[in-house]
Amino acid sequence: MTKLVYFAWVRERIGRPEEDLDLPTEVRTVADLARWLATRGEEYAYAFENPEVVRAAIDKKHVKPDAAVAGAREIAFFPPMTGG
Amino acid sequence: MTKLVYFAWVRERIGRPEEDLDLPTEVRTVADLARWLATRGEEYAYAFENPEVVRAAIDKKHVKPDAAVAGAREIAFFPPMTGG
Amino acid sequence: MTAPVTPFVAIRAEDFDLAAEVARLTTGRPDVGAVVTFTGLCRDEGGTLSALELEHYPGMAEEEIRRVAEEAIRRWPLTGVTAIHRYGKIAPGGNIVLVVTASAHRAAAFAAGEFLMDYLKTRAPFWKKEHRKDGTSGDWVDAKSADDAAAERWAKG
Amino acid sequence: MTAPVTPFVAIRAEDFDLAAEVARLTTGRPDVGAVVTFTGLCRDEGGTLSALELEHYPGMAEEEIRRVAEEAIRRWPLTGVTAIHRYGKIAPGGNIVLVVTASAHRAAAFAAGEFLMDYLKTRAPFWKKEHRKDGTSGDWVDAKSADDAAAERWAKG
Repeated sequence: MTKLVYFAWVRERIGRPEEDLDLPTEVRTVADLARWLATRGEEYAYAFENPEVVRAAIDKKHVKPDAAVAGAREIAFFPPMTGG
Repeated sequence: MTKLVYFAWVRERIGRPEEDLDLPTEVRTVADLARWLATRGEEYAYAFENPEVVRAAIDKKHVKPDAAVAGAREIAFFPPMTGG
Repeated sequence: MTAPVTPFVAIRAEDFDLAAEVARLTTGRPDVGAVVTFTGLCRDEGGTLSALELEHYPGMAEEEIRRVAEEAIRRWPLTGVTAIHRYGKIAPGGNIVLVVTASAHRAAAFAAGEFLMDYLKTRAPFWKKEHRKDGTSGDWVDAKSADDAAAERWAKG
Repeated sequence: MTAPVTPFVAIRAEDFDLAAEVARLTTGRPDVGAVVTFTGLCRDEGGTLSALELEHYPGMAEEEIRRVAEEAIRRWPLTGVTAIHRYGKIAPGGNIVLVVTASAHRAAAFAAGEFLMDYLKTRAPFWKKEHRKDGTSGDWVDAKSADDAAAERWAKG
């Protein structure tokens, strides 16, 4: 099981802040994971309709779409940040 | 009569903060004035021993050595500034 | 000669006290010659905004800001760094973020302060949602490409 | 749309209150999104300095700083500018100078703050004399060519 967490409009579109999921073995990268999530229902498809704008973090560190998900405890998806 | 004011080590070397002087007619620029002052005694010669480092202001505005002294009410000489 | 500098980083709902945060970096430190502070405040957007709501990624927000602060300490000869970022609902005029940088000299304090803010804007996991005076619960604030460009200025060759 | 911005400039012996000066530019101004402050303090130079004595050219000091502040207002979209420079004897740890810049956005506030300090260093008629702990009444602080170079960065082509 891998913990997935969502923030801001990604969270609002998916409709939950977090969930634990078993990732299929063919999901190797963050980009694979986003594509797979988008097939899980309308709310996910909506969240990832422009996958290039969604950012990701693995275990609280920013990662690129080609980052491997193997060994990840917590994977986060969120929009571009607007703090500061 | 023109009011001359001195600051920092220019003031210390000359030994007074200000004085009123009649400037000779051949003193046309700030550089002329510095050269003329330097002939007025050892203390002035010391203050202007490196005339290129002494800065000047006319009526409280920075000026270059070639600025005309005609019409000046107050001419100031001082070292490079070290405020801030 | 000098003790290692540890950044003070806080992610919290409570407001900060500018004077107290400057004193934290200057009291008993006569080697400090320059202190730069940046305060980011909630604007009312021409009177249309009733509040900004700041969401953050707990844990990561602090870790990320700490990483950026430590990078600033590596790049510039700082004597101290503070970064405080608030979350929750903030009304117009309210404080959002504070960065304080202290150094012997002003150039390092200014550069590090600007660096911290540029990186914080693009890397710290915070998101702003607008609440409007007309009652509509507004949009999420869009990230600005200008902010990405500002952060990229600091990227090393 | 916006009222003209008048800089607040003071040349005085008394200390300043950082929080009060920031409040001067932010209270009742929900269009302000960014405030940068620069505080310059007296360093003790490794424990050798007992005080700095700041001499200034009365009248010209204020006029010159006001000119620089007005130039900053012309160059950047500022909502407020404050510059306070102290004179007289200042002990290590004491405040010497404060610059506060406020704007809707951070880039203007940072740039204007740095511009003001760079120009203040090279154009404001102040001179620092060192008083040393060993009783020797020290030297006048030398102007730094680095400060001239910093000010020249802002010169327009």
